[in-house]
Amino acid sequence: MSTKTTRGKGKVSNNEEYREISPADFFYRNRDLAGFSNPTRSLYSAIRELLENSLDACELYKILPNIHIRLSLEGDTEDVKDSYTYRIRIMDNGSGIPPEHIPSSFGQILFGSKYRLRQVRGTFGLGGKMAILYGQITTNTPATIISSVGNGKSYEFLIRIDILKNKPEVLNKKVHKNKIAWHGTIVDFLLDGNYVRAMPRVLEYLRQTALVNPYAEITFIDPSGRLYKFERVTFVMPEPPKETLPHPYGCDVELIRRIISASKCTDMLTFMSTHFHRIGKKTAQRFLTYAKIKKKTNPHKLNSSEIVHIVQMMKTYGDFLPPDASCLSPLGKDLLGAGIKKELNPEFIHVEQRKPSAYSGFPFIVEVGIAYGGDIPASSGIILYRFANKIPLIYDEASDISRKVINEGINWRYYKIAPNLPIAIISHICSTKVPYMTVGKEFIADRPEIEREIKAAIKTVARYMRIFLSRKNRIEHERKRIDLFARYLPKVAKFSTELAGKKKIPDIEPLLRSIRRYGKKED
Amino acid sequence: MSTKTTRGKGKVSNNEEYREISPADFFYRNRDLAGFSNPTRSLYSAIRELLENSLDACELYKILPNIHIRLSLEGDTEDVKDSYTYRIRIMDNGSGIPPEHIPSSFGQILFGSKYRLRQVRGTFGLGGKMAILYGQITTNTPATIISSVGNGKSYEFLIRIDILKNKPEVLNKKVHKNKIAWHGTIVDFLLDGNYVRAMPRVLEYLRQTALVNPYAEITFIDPSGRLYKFERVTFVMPEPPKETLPHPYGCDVELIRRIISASKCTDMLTFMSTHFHRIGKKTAQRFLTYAKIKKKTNPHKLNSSEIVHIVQMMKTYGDFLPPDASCLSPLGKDLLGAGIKKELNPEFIHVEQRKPSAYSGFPFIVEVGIAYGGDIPASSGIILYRFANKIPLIYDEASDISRKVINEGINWRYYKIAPNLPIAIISHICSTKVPYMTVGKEFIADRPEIEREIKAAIKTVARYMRIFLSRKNRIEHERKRIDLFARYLPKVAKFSTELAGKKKIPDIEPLLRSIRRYGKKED
Amino acid sequence: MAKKRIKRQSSKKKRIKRQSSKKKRIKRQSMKKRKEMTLKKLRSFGGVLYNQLNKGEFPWIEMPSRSTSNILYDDRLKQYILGKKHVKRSSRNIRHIRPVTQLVWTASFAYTLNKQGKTSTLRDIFYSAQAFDVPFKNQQESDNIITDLETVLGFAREDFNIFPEERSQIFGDLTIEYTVPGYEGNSLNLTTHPDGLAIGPALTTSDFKSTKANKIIVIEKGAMFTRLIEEKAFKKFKAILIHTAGQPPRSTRRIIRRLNKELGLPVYIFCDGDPWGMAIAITIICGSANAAHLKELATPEAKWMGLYSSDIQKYKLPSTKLKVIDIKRLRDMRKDPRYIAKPWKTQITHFLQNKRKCELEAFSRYGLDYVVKKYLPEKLNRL
Amino acid sequence: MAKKRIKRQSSKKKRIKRQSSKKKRIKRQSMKKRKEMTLKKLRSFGGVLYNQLNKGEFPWIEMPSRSTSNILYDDRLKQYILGKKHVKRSSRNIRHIRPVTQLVWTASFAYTLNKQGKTSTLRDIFYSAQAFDVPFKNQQESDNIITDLETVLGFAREDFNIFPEERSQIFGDLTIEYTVPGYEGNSLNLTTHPDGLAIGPALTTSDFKSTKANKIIVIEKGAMFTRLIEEKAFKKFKAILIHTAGQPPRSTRRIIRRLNKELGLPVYIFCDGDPWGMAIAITIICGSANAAHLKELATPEAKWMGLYSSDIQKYKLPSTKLKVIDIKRLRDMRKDPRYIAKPWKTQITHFLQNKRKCELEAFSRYGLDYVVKKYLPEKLNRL
Repeated sequence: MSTKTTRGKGKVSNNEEYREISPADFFYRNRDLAGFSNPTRSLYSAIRELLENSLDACELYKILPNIHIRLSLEGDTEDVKDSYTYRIRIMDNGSGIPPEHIPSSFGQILFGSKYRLRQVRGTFGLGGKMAILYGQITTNTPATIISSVGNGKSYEFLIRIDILKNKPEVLNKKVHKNKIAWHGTIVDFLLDGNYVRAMPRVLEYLRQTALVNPYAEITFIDPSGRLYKFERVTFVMPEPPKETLPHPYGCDVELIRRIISASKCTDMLTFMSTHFHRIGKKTAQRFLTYAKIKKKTNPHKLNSSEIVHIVQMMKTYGDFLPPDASCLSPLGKDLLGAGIKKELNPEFIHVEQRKPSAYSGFPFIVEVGIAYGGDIPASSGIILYRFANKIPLIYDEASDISRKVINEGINWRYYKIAPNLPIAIISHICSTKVPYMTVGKEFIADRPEIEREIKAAIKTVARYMRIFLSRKNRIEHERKRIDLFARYLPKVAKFSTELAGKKKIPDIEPLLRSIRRYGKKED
Repeated sequence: MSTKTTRGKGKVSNNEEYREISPADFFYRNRDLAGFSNPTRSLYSAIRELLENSLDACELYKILPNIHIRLSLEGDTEDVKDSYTYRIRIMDNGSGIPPEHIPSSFGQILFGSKYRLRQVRGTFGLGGKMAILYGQITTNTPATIISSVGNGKSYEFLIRIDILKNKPEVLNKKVHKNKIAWHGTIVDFLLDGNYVRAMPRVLEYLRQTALVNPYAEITFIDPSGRLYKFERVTFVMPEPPKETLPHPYGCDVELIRRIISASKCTDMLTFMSTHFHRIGKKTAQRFLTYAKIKKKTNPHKLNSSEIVHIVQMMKTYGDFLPPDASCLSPLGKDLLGAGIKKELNPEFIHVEQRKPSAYSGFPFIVEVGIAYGGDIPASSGIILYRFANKIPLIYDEASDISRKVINEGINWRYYKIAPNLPIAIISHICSTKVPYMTVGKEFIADRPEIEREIKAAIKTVARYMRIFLSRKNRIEHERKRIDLFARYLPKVAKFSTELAGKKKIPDIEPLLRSIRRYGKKED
Repeated sequence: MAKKRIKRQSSKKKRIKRQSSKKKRIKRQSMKKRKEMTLKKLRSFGGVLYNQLNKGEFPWIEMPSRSTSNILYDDRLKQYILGKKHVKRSSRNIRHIRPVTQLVWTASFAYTLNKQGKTSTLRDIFYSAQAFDVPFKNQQESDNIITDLETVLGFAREDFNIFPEERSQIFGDLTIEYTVPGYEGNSLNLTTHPDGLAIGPALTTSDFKSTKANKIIVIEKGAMFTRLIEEKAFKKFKAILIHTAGQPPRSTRRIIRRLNKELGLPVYIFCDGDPWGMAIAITIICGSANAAHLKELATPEAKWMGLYSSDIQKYKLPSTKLKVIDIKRLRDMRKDPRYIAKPWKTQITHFLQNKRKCELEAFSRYGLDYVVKKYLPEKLNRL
Repeated sequence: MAKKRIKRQSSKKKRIKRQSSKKKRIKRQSMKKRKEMTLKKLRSFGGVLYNQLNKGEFPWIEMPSRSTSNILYDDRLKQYILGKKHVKRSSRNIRHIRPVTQLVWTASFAYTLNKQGKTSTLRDIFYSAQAFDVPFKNQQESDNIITDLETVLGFAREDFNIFPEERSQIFGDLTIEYTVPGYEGNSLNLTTHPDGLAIGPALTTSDFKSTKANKIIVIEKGAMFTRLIEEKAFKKFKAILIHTAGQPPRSTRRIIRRLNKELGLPVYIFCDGDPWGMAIAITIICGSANAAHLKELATPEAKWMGLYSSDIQKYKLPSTKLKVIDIKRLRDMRKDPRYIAKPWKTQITHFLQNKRKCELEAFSRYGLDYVVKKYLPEKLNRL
């Protein structure tokens, strides 16, 4: 350990090297932030991110998803190693991507169609590219993308990512004829990973994905050639999510500035009623009065402190309508129920969808199902399946808001639900912005607004469970009741006859008959 | 719910809007990933990130840090609100920043001096800019940066971040004379937050920072004007961390490609022995033989599969020297001990530094201290203070590797450490790359190599704790022992005399004397 | 050998003779008469149910409620009694059909027992029921039905020849005459066996003939009972000694009452110096809430002799700290109407201040005869 | 003698006369002689320590080790005994100074007790020690020191007049003669009190004079004991009945052994049909590991009469399922050398197959006299 230190003043020879790095470079260096930390986890994340992109690509256009995933081993497999090289190929029947956007959509980080206010699975627009980037840095091979929007042609690109520049390099491009008007996208590339270790999580992920996407057909062929097929249960699909305007509660100064600079409005009244969610002329007028802003003010001439003032007023004004959930695409009671039935085969099921609600200006809807019996095992707690925007959340259940509500927020005895009953709860949150705690999309933060909705939903389904359980008990009860009288009344007659020293035992048949007739009213 | 869905083939009208967003825009949209989710947390994160930057700026040049932080309320404070506007001002005596780099260093995301292989606090080069960005979007005001490298001038910039372009906008620039040759940086800007709620965490963070940076002097003036001063305990500083070359175990294809393209070497032997950590001529030669690559091969002419081959060989070759930790800057036993003494005032303390080790090619050093008594409260478990690269980790202790080792990896009974003793363990991990699980730098992943080192370190300090505790007990014991004989031996004499029917009680004084002399050897 | 025996026996003879001269008058109560009344009651209970059935009614029973709210403390009787609230158990009610059946069976079983002059334990009842297909879930249930029968008929289970397991013992100069089959008319003096005699069905149903004792000392612990026999305390204090073995069974409480009433002897109760010892004493004196439906168990004239909390201090007895549960019990006692008079009230306060408790065996600290030579004389003198 | 008694208890006279004609020869062992030996042993123990001290040595004691590894099963004696391993306790050792002091004190206390002809309970010892400033931490510690004293001297604590609390009772045609002070030479026939007589210090130290019985029946449960008295089983089977109240105290085991050895009467043990009942029977027959240091507690000739697992099936007795702990106990028994012979081995296997257990009270199912009329005659016939 040295003892000399610079303490005083004087020139410091700053020999630091300052530089800019590209987003691709940043995520290349810190890929564990996005779930690509080791061969096992990276393989799981790659499959997951690609599948979610494919589902989004179908759903936004109301196409019943048919998705095929194939994972196959490449090269030697003799040695026992930490990781092997696999070829992953995923094909969907989604909307396809216009040819001019294909290279960037797969070869440029922070490029895509996902940066809009609507409910999609991928929130960060990162995952698919991270999978390809990870394949490239582990195998140094390019990726093949084939896509068509369903017109006469399909396009095939061979690309690699220039990480330093964050740009796609197109190594080859082909145009194929597409007579059958196929639409969709195929992604095909090599990556290192360890399927043997990743398998349980991959399969659980696919199983639960099928549960909340019962209108999707997903096939998966694993490296040993085994086929897993998750069949479509329904042809009904929820409405595709729509894009929405920002709600005033969720606005900050930067957003207002952006809206102003893109706006063609020249007065505040028009401006307010054009660019915000749930603000019409009337609300705009009332708000401007509240905020003491003149209707005629030109938004383009607002100065800094005026913009700050507007944002503050937006947060404190109490009379905006809450966000409208028309932009959301929940599963709905029937679809969620169908999914649960298919996966858990329960004896009883009840699903509830809450009315839309909002946090920080983002609308959300909570759907909760409860199921009893069937394939659900009896366990000491309640089994929980968590979903957000139709993707299953597998990891870190203990930190999740739904688990917290189940364990701490509900008095289960009130619902006559004892431990060790075969009960599962399925919770689904959909929102234009799900408040994940990590880029890995593993668990949901405990926002009070969301907690309140989940609790209300669980209480409702628990009530139905109580009704089911008590009806189940009642039938059993009535049978036992009649048996009881038939067994004991003759004995009362016998013993009291003996005790009284009489000979003839009284006739109790009329009494027993009356029990059968009026019994139910007696208890 | 709609029932019509597109199932067949045919053109899909893909009306998606594809776009690129800047890194600043990405983190603006997803700021909760970096710890800026709500007013309380954001204020805490801002203070933390700025302080860590300041400490880095001093330490890299072996300057004893003097850091002043002032937080003051701006504007009205009458209403009870979720958040208030504060002015934050932080001044350090670090190296300062050359004027040409000042705007980008504070106004451009993914720009900076941190993207190098060496031990620094900030790992992602994001935090300081996120604080300024958060201030800007909540208050719409620019930030003031004043900096000097200690020559005759200091530079003052008024900047704001153009988020869409991820570029700094310089609104004003001044050059001041700096006769006293002051060096350092001042950052001053407004942001919304809630100090009342953030206070406990802010203070705990500062206290623990002082513990592992005992050579730093940190003052903090809170919005009520209260001064918290964390005094310097020592003038000894650890050696500044040095930059290091990549270790072959940690290389991937992308990295090799980058090194090749920047390299002037024309043969593989020179190439290998120039650009990698712990590879000299001999090791390079042996490795090339192992990998079946000719020495004379020109690295610039390697094709894709040859590069992949080299990476695979690097991972499987067993004879590279482990990473050298000269690039690391641990605290050392004395400094860590001084910090613990100052903060916990313990009755006993022992600190261990492990030898350098490595995971995935990144060197790391584990330092662990154990302390007993003093200000440490007796609690049912062992109190843990966690640090990584000299920053305290406050949140998510339950998920952290050190807590896991303490709770599951150590048989405390073997060390005679029972529950409810006033014991604290301090763990410090330093590395050129700390494997954080989140951008928020809250907890460390359970890499087996790190787990092994922490366990070994804790076992060592626990052994010293056992020695201390048993010595403490032994003194007490010896006193009790002599008392015991003095009490009971006369009784043995009395009762046996009575029982035997004798009159005269035997003289036991010689026996009691012998106990005092030879006693210790007897037990 | 025979000769020797004669000599020895003759020495005993004199002692007995000497005792006889001072024998007390005994207010004799015929056990036989009581038995007859019991049988009559049982028969008429059967008759009531039989008539209900014959009228086409679901058989029902009415009896005083034993719920907490109906258990009242009778300040005049100095014991718990049942209030006026009654409960009806109808076999029409799904919850009552089983207990009503069990109650009738228990009555008919008790009738048979008495007819045959046999006794039965509570556990026997539990098992016997199985043969008649009126099984009890557990012994708690059968015990409870027996209490119901007591409440309905106003007789104690001992009257039906149903006894708990014996634990209590007696020793002292009392001559009894058995009424049990095979021993009818036999007499026995209770000093005969110095280890003590079990208080079982035979003793409980015997008539008291004569005694030379002038008091009863009731002792919680076996060690103290043996000590007092060994130290000849029964002679010194002219006392009949009764060992309750903790909380006394009801048959023992009845014997104590009978000794007090029939022989007119004062009763002194000697227990551990803690709230549980006090509870034993008060149960003997005032009865318990559990047996509020029965009148002939309490001995209101009996006196609590110790250990007082103040004795622990005065005699410097080895003591241990009161536990939380002890303190809780003492606090509850302050609300209990049975403890409002002296010395209870003062001692409860003393316990709570002194915070120590003490067992009877603690007297051993000062030698085995200390309790007889010092404590008992002083205490009896003061009471 | 006969004459005098006739006057007092004329009805009893005839019965005793009838009995007398068939009275057995008794191998009498003088209790007095035994007392003297005990006192001598205690004195010489004090002498040993005294001499050690006089020689300037730290007093020490050597005795057979009671550690598990030194407890051996003697196949010839059919009981547990201690092996050859000895332990030394030296007062020089910090861990032994306290126990050695306590041991000497206990010996001197026992000596005083015996000299004065008094008895003491285990708990009394615990308290008495306090006056001498050799306090025990708890009663477990004082009990353990008393066992040490037994081991050192080879006498049982009852020989030192230290008794546990009494629980066991006896009933039957046996005439005893007391040796306790105040009763020396008094005789008593044990049919005198039909509730049973406590087996306490007085009975334990009495001499056996005469009996007309030809067997001993040892019974685990009080209810069955009362039942057998009531049903005149003692007459029908000519049996002395002993009620152990669960696992018998050692004084009771000694009485059983003495009855067997001195009167030459066969002993039959009648327990619940479960592993715990079997454990009671085997303890009476072979002794327990805990008392391996004492020889005169076991009665190897005694026979286990029931309940067998096969009886539960054969007599269709109400039974309950074996619990996990029962099964564990049975499995442990298979490794215990005391259980290798018939009927133990067969019954253990039967229990494990049948998986049911049964209490003695279960006989009540078939009426109160079933056990006397049916089970006992059949069983005694077969043994």
